[in-house]
Amino acid sequence: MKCDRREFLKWSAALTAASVVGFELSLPENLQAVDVDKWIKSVCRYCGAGCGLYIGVKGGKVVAVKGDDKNWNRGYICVKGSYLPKILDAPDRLKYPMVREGGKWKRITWEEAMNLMVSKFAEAIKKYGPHSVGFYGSGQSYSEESYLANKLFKGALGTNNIDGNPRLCMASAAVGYVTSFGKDEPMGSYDDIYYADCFFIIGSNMSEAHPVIFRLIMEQKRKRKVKIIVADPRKTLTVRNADLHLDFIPGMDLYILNAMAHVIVKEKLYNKDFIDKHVVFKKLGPDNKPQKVNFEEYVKFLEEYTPELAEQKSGCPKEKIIQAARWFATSKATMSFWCMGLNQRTKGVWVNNLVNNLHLLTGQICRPGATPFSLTGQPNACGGIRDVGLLSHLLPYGRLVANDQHRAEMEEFWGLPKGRIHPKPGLTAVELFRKFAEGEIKCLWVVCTNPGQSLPNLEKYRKGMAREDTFLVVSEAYHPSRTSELADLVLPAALWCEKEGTYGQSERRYQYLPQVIKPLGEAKSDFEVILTFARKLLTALGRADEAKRLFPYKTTEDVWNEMRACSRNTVYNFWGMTRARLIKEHGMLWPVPTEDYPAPGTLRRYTAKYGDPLVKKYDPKAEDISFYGNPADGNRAVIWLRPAVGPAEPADKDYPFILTTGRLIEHWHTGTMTMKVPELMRAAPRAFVEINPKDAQKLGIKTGDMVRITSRRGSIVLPAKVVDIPRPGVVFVPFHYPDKLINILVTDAFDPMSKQPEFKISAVRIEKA
Amino acid sequence: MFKTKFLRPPGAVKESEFVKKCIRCGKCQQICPYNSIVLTSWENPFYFGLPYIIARKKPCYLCMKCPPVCPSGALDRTLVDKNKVKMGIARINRDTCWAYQGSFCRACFMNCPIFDKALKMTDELLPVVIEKYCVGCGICENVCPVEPSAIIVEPLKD
Amino acid sequence: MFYIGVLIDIEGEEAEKALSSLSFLKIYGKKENQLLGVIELKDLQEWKAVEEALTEIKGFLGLSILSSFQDNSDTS
Amino acid sequence: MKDFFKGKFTLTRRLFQIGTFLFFLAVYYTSHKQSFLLGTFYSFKLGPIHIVDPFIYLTYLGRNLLKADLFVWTVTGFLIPLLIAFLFGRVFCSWICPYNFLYEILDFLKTHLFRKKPLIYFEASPKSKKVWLALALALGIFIPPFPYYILMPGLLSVLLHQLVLHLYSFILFSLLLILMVLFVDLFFKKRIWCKFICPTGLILGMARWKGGLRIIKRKDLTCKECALCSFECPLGLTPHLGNHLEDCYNCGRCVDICKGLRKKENPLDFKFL
Repeated sequence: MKCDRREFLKWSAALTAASVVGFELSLPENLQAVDVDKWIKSVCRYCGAGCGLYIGVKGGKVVAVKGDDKNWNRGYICVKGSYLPKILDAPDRLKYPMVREGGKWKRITWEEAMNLMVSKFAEAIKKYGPHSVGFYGSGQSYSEESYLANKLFKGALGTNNIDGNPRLCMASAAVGYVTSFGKDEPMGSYDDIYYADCFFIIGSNMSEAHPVIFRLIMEQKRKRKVKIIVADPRKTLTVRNADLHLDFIPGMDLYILNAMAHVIVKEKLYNKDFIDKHVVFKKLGPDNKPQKVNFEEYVKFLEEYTPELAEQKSGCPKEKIIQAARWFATSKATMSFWCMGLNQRTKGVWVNNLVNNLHLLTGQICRPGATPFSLTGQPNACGGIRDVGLLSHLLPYGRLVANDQHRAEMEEFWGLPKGRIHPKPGLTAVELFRKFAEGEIKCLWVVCTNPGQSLPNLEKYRKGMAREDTFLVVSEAYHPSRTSELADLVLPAALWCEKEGTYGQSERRYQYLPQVIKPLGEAKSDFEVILTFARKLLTALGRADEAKRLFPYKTTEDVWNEMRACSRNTVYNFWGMTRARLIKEHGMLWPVPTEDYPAPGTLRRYTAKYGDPLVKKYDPKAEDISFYGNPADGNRAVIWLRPAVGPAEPADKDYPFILTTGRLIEHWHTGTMTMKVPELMRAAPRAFVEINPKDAQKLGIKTGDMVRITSRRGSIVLPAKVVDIPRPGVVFVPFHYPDKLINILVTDAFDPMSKQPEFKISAVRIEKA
Repeated sequence: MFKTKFLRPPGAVKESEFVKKCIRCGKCQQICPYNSIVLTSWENPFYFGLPYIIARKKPCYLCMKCPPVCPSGALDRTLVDKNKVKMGIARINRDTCWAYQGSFCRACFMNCPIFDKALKMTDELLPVVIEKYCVGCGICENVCPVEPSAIIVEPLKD
Repeated sequence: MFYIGVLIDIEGEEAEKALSSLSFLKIYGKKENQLLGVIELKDLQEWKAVEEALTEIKGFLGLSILSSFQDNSDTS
Repeated sequence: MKDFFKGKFTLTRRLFQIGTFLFFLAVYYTSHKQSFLLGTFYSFKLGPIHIVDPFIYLTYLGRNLLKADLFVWTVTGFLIPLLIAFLFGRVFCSWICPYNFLYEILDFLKTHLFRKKPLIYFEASPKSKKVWLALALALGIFIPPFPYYILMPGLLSVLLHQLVLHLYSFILFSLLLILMVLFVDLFFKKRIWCKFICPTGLILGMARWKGGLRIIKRKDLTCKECALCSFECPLGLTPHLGNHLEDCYNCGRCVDICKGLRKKENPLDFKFL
C-alpha cells in the first residue's frame, strides 16, 4: 500500500463522512488493504453474530479478510475474524482419511473409508435395528449438510437418534421461545439496536462472545441517550460499559426476574391492554400439564417475589432490581439480550420464559427497538439446526417429532411410507453419548464438532467414546483433536470457504458462503460425504430405489430448493430466498414468502405494521400484532408462572466456590482452528482460572500461582489470574484449551425440558497446588 | 547503532544512576521465576551484563521477587506493591492496533495487571493507556496479536 | 494536522469552481448541489480563517462537519 | 591425567574447585525456588549477607560516592573476602576461582599435548602492580562496564548461568572475551592475568597479613636445591629460593612436590600465625 500517511488520513476522513450521509465513494486502488486479485463476499466462520466479510484471494490462496460494510456489521469484524486466512493452511489439517488399527493411525483411501463405514452402520442396523446408530451434527456445518443428515437418519433410516451440539448451547432458548410464543427463533433483529432506548443484557458477555453486536450497542450509547443494564456475576467489559450492573449469585437470577415482574405489577407499569389482547397466562398444574390462569392469579403468584426476597436469595441489592424493573418498563423501547448464561442451566427454559414474560408484561415487543433477543453461540445453530430440525425432538421448520400431523406432512413431503418417521423423540446429546458409552448405540458419526472436549462431565463420556466394540467416525478438518484421537475412523472435511453453503445466524438472516478455494489434500465437503454415505448405506440395506428417490441431488442448490419448498407453508417460509438472491444480497431475514419480497426480508415478526407478511396470512383479523405461531392459544403469547429455583449444584460447605465456564474473544470453542493462529495464541496462550482478589487473599493466592480446582467429578491444576472480574465466591475458566479439559469438572445435570446441561454452575473447591 | 533504551526490572532507579549502581551480579535474573530478565551483550557492549526485559518475548509479571535481592540499590529493595512500580509507559500505535483499525480486540486490556486502571476501553471500545497508573511491565506488548506489537512500552527517560 | 470531513451545500456552478480552487479543501464527491470534501488544518486556530474564506464565496450556503481525524504522529 | 590430582593439597584443592562448580550449578537450577543462595562471583547472596567482590564494590563506591546505597549486608559482604585474604592470603584465587581452575586445566593439557619448552612467566614489580591497580580503580569508576571486561571469575559464573538458561547471544559474547584472555594468558604472557591484571587478585594480595597462612622455606632443614618446586609452581615463582611470598597464592603445589621427593624433613611447608 504505497501512499503516505497524510493521504491515508484524508481518505479516512472522506470515507467516514461519506458513510454518514450515504455518499457512494469507492476506495481508490492504492488504498486497498493488501494487493488482492479479487474480493469475494462471504461470512465469518465463528460466532452466532454472523458478520458479513469479504475474502481476499490472490493466486488461488486466501490472503486477506475485511468486513462487509454493506452487511449489518457495517464493515466491523473482531480480532479472531481478522485472522481467518491463517486457519486454512494450518499445520495439522487432516488431508486424507485415516483408520485406527491397534492404536496407530493408518492412511486409507476414500473408497475404503466409505466401505468400512457403510458396512459397520449397515451391520449395526441389520443386527440391532435403526436405533443402534446415531449422528451428532453441529451448528457450524452448513444448512444443506444438516438437512441431508436429518433426512437420512429420521427419514430414510427411521431413527431419531440424531442430535446437534446446539443441544449444549441453544436448546433452552429454542424451547423457551416455543413455550412463550409457539414458534422458535427471535422475532426482532439487529436493526432494533438502532431504535432501542434500554438494553437489558443478562447472562451474556457480549464484549467477548458477540463483540461486533456489542460494538453496535456502544455506538448507540455514544450517539443517543440509552440505558444499559447488565446482569452478570462477572464484571466483564460488557458490565464496565453498562449504566446499571446487577451482580448476583449464579443461578439465582430467577428470583431477580420474578422480583422485577413483581415491581412492574405493583407499580402498575405493565401494559394492560396489550396483555388483554395478546397474552394468556399459564402455569404447570399438579399433573405437570399446562393450566390456564388469569392475570389476578399471576399477580398473586408474584406476591411472594419481593425485591427483599430477591436480594436475600441472590445477593443483588434490591434498589438495583427496582431500578432495573422501572427502566425496563418505562423506557420507550427495551431490547434484551441473553446467551449461555441463561441457556446452559438446569432451569434454562424457565429463565428464558421469565425474560419473555417481562417483555409481554410491559408490551415491550413487536415494535422497533423492543424485542427479546436470544444470542446464538454458533454461526449456524439457528439456520442449520433449530430451523432444519437437527435435534432429536424436531422435524424441519417448526415441526415436532411427537406431533402426528407434522410427521405425516414430512413423510408425504419426503415421499416416505406411512409411519417411517419414529413417533418418539430420540436421544439428546448427553443421553446419546451416555448410551454410546453403555454400548447401546453401536455406531456414531460426529461431524464438525468436538464432543471429546465440549461435553459436560467429560471423563465418563471420553471413556465411552474410547470403547473398542463401538465404532466412532469423526469428520473433522484438523487431526488430532480431543475427539478425533478417540475415533476409529477420521474423515478429512473441507473447511469454511473450501466448500459452499448457507449459514443462518442469530437474527434469522440466512447468508450464502461461496467456495473460494479447493479443499486441502483429499478433504471433501460434508455435503458430498453425507450424500455418498446415504446412497451407499441405503443400497447396502437393500433399498437402492429409495436411495435414488430420496437423494437425487447434484449440488447444494438442489437441496436448498427442497428446503425452500419444505418451509413454504410454515411460519419459516423463505420460499423467496432463491440461491441467486442470496448470492446477490448481503443475507436475507426470513420469512421471505415470495421471490420479489424486498431484501433484507422481514426485520420484525408477529407485527403487520412493522413488516411481517405472514400476519395477514395466518391471522387475517389481526390489525397489527398477532402471535400466529401459537394458534392453540388464539394467536396469543404465553406468560408462564415459573417459581424461582436455584441451580442443580449450588455452592456448599465442602465445595464453597461456583465454577462457571465460558469463552474468550481470541479463541473459538475448542480451539481446533484459532489455536493454530500464532497471533491469537500470543494474545491468549494458556488456560487460567479467574479468582476474585478477596477470595485470592483469603487463600493466599497471587496471579501466576498454580491452583488446584476440584469438583465432585474431577480436578485440574491451572495458573491463577487474580483480577476483579468474577464476584467473590465465583471462579471462571475458559473451555478452549485442549490440554486443560475444564469440562471434566462440569456437572452433566440437564434441564428436564430442553435437556441442556448446566455448564455455567458447578460447585468446586480451590486450594493452592 | 547500539540499543540505548532498555526496559529495566521493577524498582529500578533512574537510567543514568542504574548504569552506575548495578553491579551486574545477575541475582535478579536468577530469582525471576519467568526468566523475563536477560543480560545485555551484543546489543550494547557499554551496558555489558546489565539486566533488562524484552517485553515482546517475556514481559515482567510483577511478582516483585527481584527488588529484595538486589545488593547495590539499583533496584529499590523496599518496593513490594506492584502498583508503585514505574518501568515505562505503554504507547499505542493507532495505525496498526486492530481496535483503531475497525476490528475489535482487547487483548491488552484483559491482560493488564493493573486491571481497568492503567489501560481502559473507551466507549468506542478503543484501548487507552492511563499514563498515571501504567507501570510499564510490558505484558500488553507481549500479548498484542499484531506483529510488530501495536502497543510498545517506552522505558522511562530520565 | 486535522482532517475534517465536510458536506458543503452550494448553489450554482461558479461556487463549485471557487471551492475546488481553495488550497485547504479537497473535493472527493459531488451530488446535485452538495459537495463532499476534506478540510486540512494545521491546528484548530486556523478554522476561523477557513470559515471566512468559505463564507466569502458566492453561492456557498453552508457546511456540516461529518468526520474528523487527527494526525498526532509528528507532535507526540 | 593422574598427576593433575597428585599431592595431598592439590587433590583437596581440586575437590574444592570442582565443588565450587557443582555448587553454582545447583544454585542456578534452584534459584527460582529459593533466594537463600543467589548470585555470581561479582556478588553472592548467602542468607542475608551479600558477599561482594572487593574491586567491584570499590568501583561501585567510587562511581556513586554519596548516592551509594551502603546496605549493611553488602558492606559486611565486602569485608568478608578481605578478612579471608587477611588471614589466609589469596586462597580464593587458588582454591575457588573458576578462571584459575580453567587455566590450570588448559595449562595441564597444553603441557601434555605440546611438550614444548615452557614459556617464561610474567613478572611484575610490586610498584607497577600498585600503579595498575590505581589505574584499574579509576577506569572502573569512570567507565562503568570496565570491571566486567577484566574480572574473569564473575564473568565465568554469569556465563554458566546463561548456559543454564540457553541465552546464546550472551554466551557467544562472553566466550569470545574469555577465549581472548585465555589466549593471551596461555600463549603470550603466562599468568599475566592472575599475577598482574586481575585487580581483585591484587587487592586480596595486598590485604594479606604477613603472619597469615603462607608457605615458608625452613632454615633448619637442608634444601637440595633441586628446584622441582619452582618448576611445578603454577605461577612460575621460585619457592626454592624463598622469594615467592610476594605473588604466592598458597596453592600448596610446591609443598606436595617437595614431600613427594623426600619422605620427611622437607623444607617447604605451610605456616599459619
